[in-house]
Amino acid sequence: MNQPILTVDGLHVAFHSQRGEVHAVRGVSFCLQKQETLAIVGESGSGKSVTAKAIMRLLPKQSTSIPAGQITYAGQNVLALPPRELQSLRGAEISMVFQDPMTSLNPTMTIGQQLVEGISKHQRLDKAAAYEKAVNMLQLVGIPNAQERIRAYPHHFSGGMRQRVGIAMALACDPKVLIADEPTTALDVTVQAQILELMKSLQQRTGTGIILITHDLGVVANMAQKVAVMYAGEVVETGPIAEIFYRPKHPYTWGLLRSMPRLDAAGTEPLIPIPGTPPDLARQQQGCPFAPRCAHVMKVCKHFSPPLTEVSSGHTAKCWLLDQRAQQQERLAGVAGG
Amino acid sequence: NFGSAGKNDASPASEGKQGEASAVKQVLNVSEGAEIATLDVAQISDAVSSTVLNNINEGLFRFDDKHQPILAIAQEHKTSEDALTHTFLLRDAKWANGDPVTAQDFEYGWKRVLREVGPFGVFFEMAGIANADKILQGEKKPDDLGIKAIDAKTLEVKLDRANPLFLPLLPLAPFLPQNEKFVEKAGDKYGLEYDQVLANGPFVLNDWKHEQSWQYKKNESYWDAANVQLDEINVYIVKEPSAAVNLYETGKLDRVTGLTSSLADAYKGKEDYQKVATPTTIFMRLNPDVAAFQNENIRRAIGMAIDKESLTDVVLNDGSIPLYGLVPAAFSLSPDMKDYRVLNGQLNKGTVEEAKTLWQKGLAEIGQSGLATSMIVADQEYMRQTSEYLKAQLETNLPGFKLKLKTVPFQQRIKQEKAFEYEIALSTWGPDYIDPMTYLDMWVTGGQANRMKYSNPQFDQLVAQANKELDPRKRYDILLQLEKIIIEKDAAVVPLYQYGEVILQSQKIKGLIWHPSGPEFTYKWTHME
Amino acid sequence: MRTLPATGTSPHEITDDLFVHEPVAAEVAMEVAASAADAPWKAALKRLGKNRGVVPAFVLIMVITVLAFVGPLLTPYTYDGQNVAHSNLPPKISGLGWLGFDGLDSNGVDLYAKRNITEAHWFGTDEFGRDMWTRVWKGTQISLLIALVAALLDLFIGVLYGGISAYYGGKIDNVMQRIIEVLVGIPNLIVIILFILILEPGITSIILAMTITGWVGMARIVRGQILQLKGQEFVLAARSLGVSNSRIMFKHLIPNAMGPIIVTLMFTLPTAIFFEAFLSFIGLGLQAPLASLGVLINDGYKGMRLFPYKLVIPAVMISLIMISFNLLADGLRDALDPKMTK
Amino acid sequence: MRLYFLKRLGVMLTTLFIIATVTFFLMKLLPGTPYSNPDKLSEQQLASLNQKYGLDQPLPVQYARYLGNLVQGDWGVSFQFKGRLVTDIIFERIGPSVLIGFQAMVIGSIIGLGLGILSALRQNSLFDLGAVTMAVLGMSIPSFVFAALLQYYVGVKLGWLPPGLWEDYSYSILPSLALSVTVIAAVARFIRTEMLEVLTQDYILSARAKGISEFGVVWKHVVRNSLIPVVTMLGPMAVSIMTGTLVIEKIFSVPGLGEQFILSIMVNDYSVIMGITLFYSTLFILVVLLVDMIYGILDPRIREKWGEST
Amino acid sequence: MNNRVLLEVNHLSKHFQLGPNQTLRAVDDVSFHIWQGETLGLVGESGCGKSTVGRTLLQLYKPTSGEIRFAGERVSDMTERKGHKAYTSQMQMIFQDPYSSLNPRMTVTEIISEGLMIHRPNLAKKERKEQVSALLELVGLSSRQANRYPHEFSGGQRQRIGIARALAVEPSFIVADEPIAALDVSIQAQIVNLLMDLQRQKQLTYLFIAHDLSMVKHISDRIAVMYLGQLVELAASDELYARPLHPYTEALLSAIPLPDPVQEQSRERIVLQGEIPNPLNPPSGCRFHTRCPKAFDICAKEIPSFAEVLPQHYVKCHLYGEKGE
Ligand SMILES: Nc1ncnc2c1ncn2[C@@H]1O[C@H](COP(=O)(O)OP(=O)(O)OP(=O)(O)O)[C@@H](O)[C@H]1O
Ligand SMILES: Nc1ncnc2c1ncn2[C@@H]1O[C@H](COP(=O)(O)OP(=O)(O)OP(=O)(O)O)[C@@H](O)[C@H]1O
Ligand SMILES: [Mg+2]
Ligand SMILES: [Mg+2]
Repeated sequence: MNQPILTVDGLHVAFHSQRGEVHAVRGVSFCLQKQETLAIVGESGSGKSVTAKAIMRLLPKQSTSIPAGQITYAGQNVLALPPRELQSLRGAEISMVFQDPMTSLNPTMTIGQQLVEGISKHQRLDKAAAYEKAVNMLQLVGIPNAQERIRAYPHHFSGGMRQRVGIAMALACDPKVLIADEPTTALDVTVQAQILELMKSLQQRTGTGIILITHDLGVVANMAQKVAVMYAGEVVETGPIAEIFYRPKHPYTWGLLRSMPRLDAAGTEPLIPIPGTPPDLARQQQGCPFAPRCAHVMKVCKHFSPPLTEVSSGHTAKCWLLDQRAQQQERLAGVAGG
Repeated sequence: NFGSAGKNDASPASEGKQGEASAVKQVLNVSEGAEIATLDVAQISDAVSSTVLNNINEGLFRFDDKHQPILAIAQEHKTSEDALTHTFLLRDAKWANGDPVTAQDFEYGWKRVLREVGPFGVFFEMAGIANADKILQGEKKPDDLGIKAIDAKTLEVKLDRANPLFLPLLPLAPFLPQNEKFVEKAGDKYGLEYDQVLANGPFVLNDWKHEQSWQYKKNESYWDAANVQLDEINVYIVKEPSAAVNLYETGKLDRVTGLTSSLADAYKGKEDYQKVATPTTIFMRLNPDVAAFQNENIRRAIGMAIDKESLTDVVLNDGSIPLYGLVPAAFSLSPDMKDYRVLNGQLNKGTVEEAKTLWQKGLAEIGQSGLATSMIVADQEYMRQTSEYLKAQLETNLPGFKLKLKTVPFQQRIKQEKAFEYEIALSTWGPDYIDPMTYLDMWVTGGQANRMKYSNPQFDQLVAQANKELDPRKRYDILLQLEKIIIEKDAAVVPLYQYGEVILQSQKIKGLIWHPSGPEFTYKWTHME
Repeated sequence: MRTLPATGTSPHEITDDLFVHEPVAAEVAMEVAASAADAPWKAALKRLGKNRGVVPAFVLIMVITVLAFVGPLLTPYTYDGQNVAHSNLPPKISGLGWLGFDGLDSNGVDLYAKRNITEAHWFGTDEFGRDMWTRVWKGTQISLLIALVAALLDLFIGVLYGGISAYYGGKIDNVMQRIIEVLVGIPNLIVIILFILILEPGITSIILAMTITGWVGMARIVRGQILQLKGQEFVLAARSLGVSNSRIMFKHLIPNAMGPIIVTLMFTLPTAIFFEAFLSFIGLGLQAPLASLGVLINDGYKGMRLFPYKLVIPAVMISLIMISFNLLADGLRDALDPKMTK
Repeated sequence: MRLYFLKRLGVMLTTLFIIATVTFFLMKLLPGTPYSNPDKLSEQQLASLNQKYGLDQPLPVQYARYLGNLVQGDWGVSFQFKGRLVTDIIFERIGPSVLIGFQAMVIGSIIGLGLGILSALRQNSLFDLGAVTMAVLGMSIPSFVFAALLQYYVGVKLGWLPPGLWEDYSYSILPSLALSVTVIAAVARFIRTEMLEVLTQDYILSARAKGISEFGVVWKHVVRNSLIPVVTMLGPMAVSIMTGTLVIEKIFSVPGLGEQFILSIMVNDYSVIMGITLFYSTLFILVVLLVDMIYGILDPRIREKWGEST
Repeated sequence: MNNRVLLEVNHLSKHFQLGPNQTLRAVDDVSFHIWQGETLGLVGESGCGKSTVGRTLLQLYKPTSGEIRFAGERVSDMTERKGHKAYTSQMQMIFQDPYSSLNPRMTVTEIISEGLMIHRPNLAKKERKEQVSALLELVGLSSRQANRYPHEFSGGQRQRIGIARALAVEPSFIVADEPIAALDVSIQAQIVNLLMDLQRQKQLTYLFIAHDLSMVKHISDRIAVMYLGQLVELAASDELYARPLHPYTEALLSAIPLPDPVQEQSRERIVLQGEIPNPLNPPSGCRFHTRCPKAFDICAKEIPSFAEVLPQHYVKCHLYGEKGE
């Protein structure tokens, strides 16, 4: 189980826009094992979706560049694959659930056509069988009356239903790696639970590795073995799930965990957000990107990028607070508990 | 360079020697610019249709190569003393269905034209046939027309007045015989398809694809079939001269007409290049309601100020030739076989200097320093070119002359002319029959085609006289005089040019006869070499 | 990990003393916030400038427009001055002989020498001996004007009509589309002939004639686009904001249909230019001797065998104009589409 | 939806009625007479001809009579082709027009689609520039120039195809090619623009993510969603091309309807004008209907809007 | 919260005609009211008609039947009399889908200032710009991004643009259709705090549609639960969480994922059995009976009434009707 199926190494993505380069992803690295779920959480706009699209090689060629980094899937360099091989990879080996359920479905094709398309491309099935399979998938993701609704168009579906179609599409070919970009945001908890179960069972059956991008830490807790926390295009902390939940090391992770409402709480007191706004990715950043919002900011944070520090086995974080020189600061102990 | 395509060829009489050149296929391929409107004699009014009828049918007379009437179905023609009764003896001719051609066929045919209110019904009046005018007025019935079949082979025609034009009109379409049985059977469809006409002439119509082509085949039952050499004639409808030329180049056509300037120059000097002067005249009508145009000097100056040679040879360059008179060249021959134009010469021709003098004089007379006027022009290409040229010529050569051009659709031009809603009109006239009178009698006082209130009692009187004069020489003299009155003396009309055509004709074609009026071609004596 | 260039004020080394707590100063944050990016239209303009076809196209249009007015002044000839002695001379520009401006006719004869003409007509002459250079530029003036008018009609009537029809839909759409059908159904030529009877020829009549149906294609295209767009969520969102219908139309729908609108516009231009030529021919357009490019092409076409320059020069001119307009339009379309970066 | 189309059929008849009425009265305002040789006709001849054809009646009477006949399927007879049935004229002439028009549409659409798609996919490449230039030339140089060039070079110089006339199938090729130039230009331009728009949509990403081939993505997802403007434009274009085009028919001597129509108007051939107008309008309206239906096929969201509006 | 009813919905239905004889009853006979200054949470299975309710309230869909009263006035009368504009200045919506609800050709400034331009036309350009900046900061975006286009933002950022757009109008009532689903938790907190602050300051009223039940609980005063186009339960939020009556609510609550790996992996859920019913052809009787663990005979036959079982606690279930007891 310990061979990584997908590794991302030092990935850097820049968009050319009229305001100059937007460095949306700045040196992201992680690896995914077989049958493992890696959750990516983080600030919205921190580059999670862009990373996912980069793995699928779906970023628009004209307006993006990948100046550095490597993506390796099963020993192949994904970034250098010729189109034909890329096509046989996409959908079959690595598939993706898109974040936006409305615009990622073709408005002029029925749900069925869109499902069958992928299925018949990768599996040697005749039309009827592919159709059968599509209906099956829809049932699996909990679309009622799938036989009928397979002929519906995307705009006939509610947000959650569209999202499930997206999931069905991604799961249809039993991929080796599933990248799920906020797959359950539009789903109610019962359906969400059902979908998560489905993903898990697929994982059990085929050993799929899942990259789960989500904001719902409950879902993370349910699904993931590993978590990567992203902020402003960088992975600021990564580690096994228990480490992240119980022994987070990065101030941003602290902030995240703290800002959740708790069901058992009395309810009226306000939530505790992280103050400030995230940095503009179009600008060259100096120092730690989180520094302007960090309660524990130090002088060094503003001028130097913090190094990656291994806290424990598999648990790394990028923060000057982990530097020995900072550990001398007494304050730290006080905050880490919160 | 007068005359027709067939000008250099043998007369019908000398035609008779049949083909040592039997190796050559006797097939002629030509083009037409328009579809046959109809082959119903009672309805026709256009040249294409009358050409077809001229070749598949035959009346009492037909035109020879000099456009003179010669006996055809009539074997013999007798005239009474007073020249009012004409008796024709018919030869043994047959319709293509085997019926004999009888005097009754003529009687039925002529009366039918009037019954059907055919557009060419007026020809009967022109020919002076008894009661024709009253029938046209609605005062008498078509049955009262002065034609009577004495027996199957004898036809008697009565005239209202002795008429020198009677015979020259007889070869024209309205005077063709019609087979009653066939016509009645065809009903509404008569003349609309190739199998809905009945031939009695040199050819039969073998096929007719509307807007596309038609085909003649030699009529074996024609009385003079021995002298007909062509086996087949294919006529294709080609409306664009450049297309026709392209087809000529590929050998699909043996003769094409109407080459435009650029095409004409491209073939100049080649053997198959020919220029044909057609009898269509282009001239300016000057509305006398415009005060300045009542002044003779001004009218004359306008005529002289225009360099017609440059217009025809450089600007139009399509075969047109300058015209200094009403009657075009290569149209009518005097009894002494001299061309009318040659006899009357170039009337009212002058230099620009003369024009300027006259112009100043005229302006002084009417007390104006200049003249701003307008000209209506039909929306045809050559008309537009002509008018642009005229504008420049008049404005540069006549100081103070301002001409505004008003392009209008052809129908509108006619309408405005008739209603005198114009100052200058760029007009055209084509002949109805081959006689100078067709260009002259339109100018009689109150004449239907006058359209500019021209009135000269002397002129009117001479026209009346010519219409009675049976001595051809005397009559021709009057005709020559008439033109002089209107152009030289009164300077009433400003003739510009006569329309000409540049044609390409294969050297193989011999004996193709082209007529300036009525039917365009007679194929009877044509052959391929 | 990237190493970042250090700025003047920042320290060069990581020293121990840097590890002290120091919250971000408020004014720094303010400074960052103040430097906003370009206004959208400026950005669009910038993008326009970056498109590689746009600049040459723009320059070309400018040159042509300027020459259309200045060109006729560069020769001693007028557009209507006839000189039959100079008729049908091929183009001749001394020094540009190798480009075909050598005064030789299609048989290779130097007509200038043959006819002892010393002046050179740069674009040759027509059958009246009028100088083609002046005529072509004069014609360009007219045709540019016609193109402008056609474009305005398309934009004002076509876009509005199609937009309203599709946006309001239902009965209104139904009636408006039927009106279009009636307009298209009634033979244009009849109406134009009737115009000739009533109107003085000239620009006004041309515009009137183009107003009848010139904009129909645009209206239909816009309608098709808007029909597709109006069901989209952002339109609902605008409606829920209480955005007025006209604003929804102009701010939300039409900008999103810009691509096809621009292409349609580009089609209307040549159509209008040749429509004007047709009008001129039947008497409703500009009166001879004024000639537009369309008229020159129609005329030149007839002499194409022997005097190809009469066709080629105005045709090249119209093509140059159209190509520049199209490149410009494509650039504009891309610039207006925020998703097209580059 | 069926109701919708039934309703539209009813509306169509009303539209046709309006067109017929307006055209009829406008046409009667045209100067001149429907008789040939107007130059020569005397007043008195005119009067008797008018009487014969009922043109001396007051206009409303003429109109009522025309409509009455029309309802009974009698389209009248031609003046210029003395007595030939208008229906015969239309149906004889329409064949060639439809053939060359249809071929031009097919050739034009295929080549245009190809050019447009490729140039959209390679936006800003040299190929794109070339294709755009070609398309622009195609629309800015009138088709008669292409026609004349084709006729002369292919028809005469090379002699590959007949340069004119109308005999067997080969005669239809050059006119179709000449006509197709505009179609190519239009299709290429429209598909390119619209594709550029569609290519940026998210669902294209998700189609790619499924691993279907680039061809599949382009054909099934991009092109289809880009077709609305193309269809909008092609529909009426097909009608006008297939009902005949004056210049092309003239240049190649094709016995088509286009030339006929203009001629009829110039000579005031009333019944033919009305006949062709009605024929053309019917086709146009049907095609508009068809285009609307195709909108619905191309985009289900539009289709459902109809359901609501009924 | 005071005792004025701001919005009253009586027997509201919205049906979509999918085909000649296919009617989708997205919302079927729903009645509720919202007090001024209150937040009503609306939860339910995805596809059960929550968004449709919200959109119908805003008159974006024409209701099939039923009536909506806003501040005592019938909405249909109101829009007729004063026009849509007057109505929308009172009522706004945050759209569920942050992607397609933003015009791709407008910059963020344009999008947000549109509402300002319409409802506060007297605002000078500069003030408007400032307002936009303030709004952006309010939702946690930087005003530096104001001139960008939607496609340059991530999902969460777009969602915030949508929120800012709705807030710009300063309405008194907001339908928030899953306003925070796409946001990360820290920004969720920021936004929820913001919404609650605004509510306190300006007596704002919310219809808050969401899936995240912990957040719904946090923000709502009362919560309505929808199933297949109908309301099945309505109660104060604490009450509902403490004492869910409807079996569907119970199932829903048990499925809430907990942000704690240990707890989450060890907890028990009520797993709903059975086919999810077809909204085109909903089950007879109680619509939930096909999946209800507690269903009995009558459930398939009779439609339960929406009854107040406990004080201010409404439920539509036979378990609590006379027949069930
Ligand atoms: N086409 C683009 N042009 C310019 N910038 C872009 C573009 N697409 C994304 N970005 C920027 O890249 C950054 C990362 O976006 P991404 O979509 O990956 O965020 P995310 O982590 O998925 O956030 P969310 O959770 O909100 O979806 C954002 O700041 C966004 O503004
Ligand atoms: N425009 C429409 N046409 C047809 N059916 C529609 C339309 N909009 C929604 N529906 C249907 O109405 C039902 C309710 O949709 P709605 O969007 O209100 O659900 P929702 O509760 O908001 O779900 P979600 O939480 O997934 O967004 C669904 O079955 C959906 O398919
Ligand atoms: Mg994202
Ligand atoms: Mg929803």
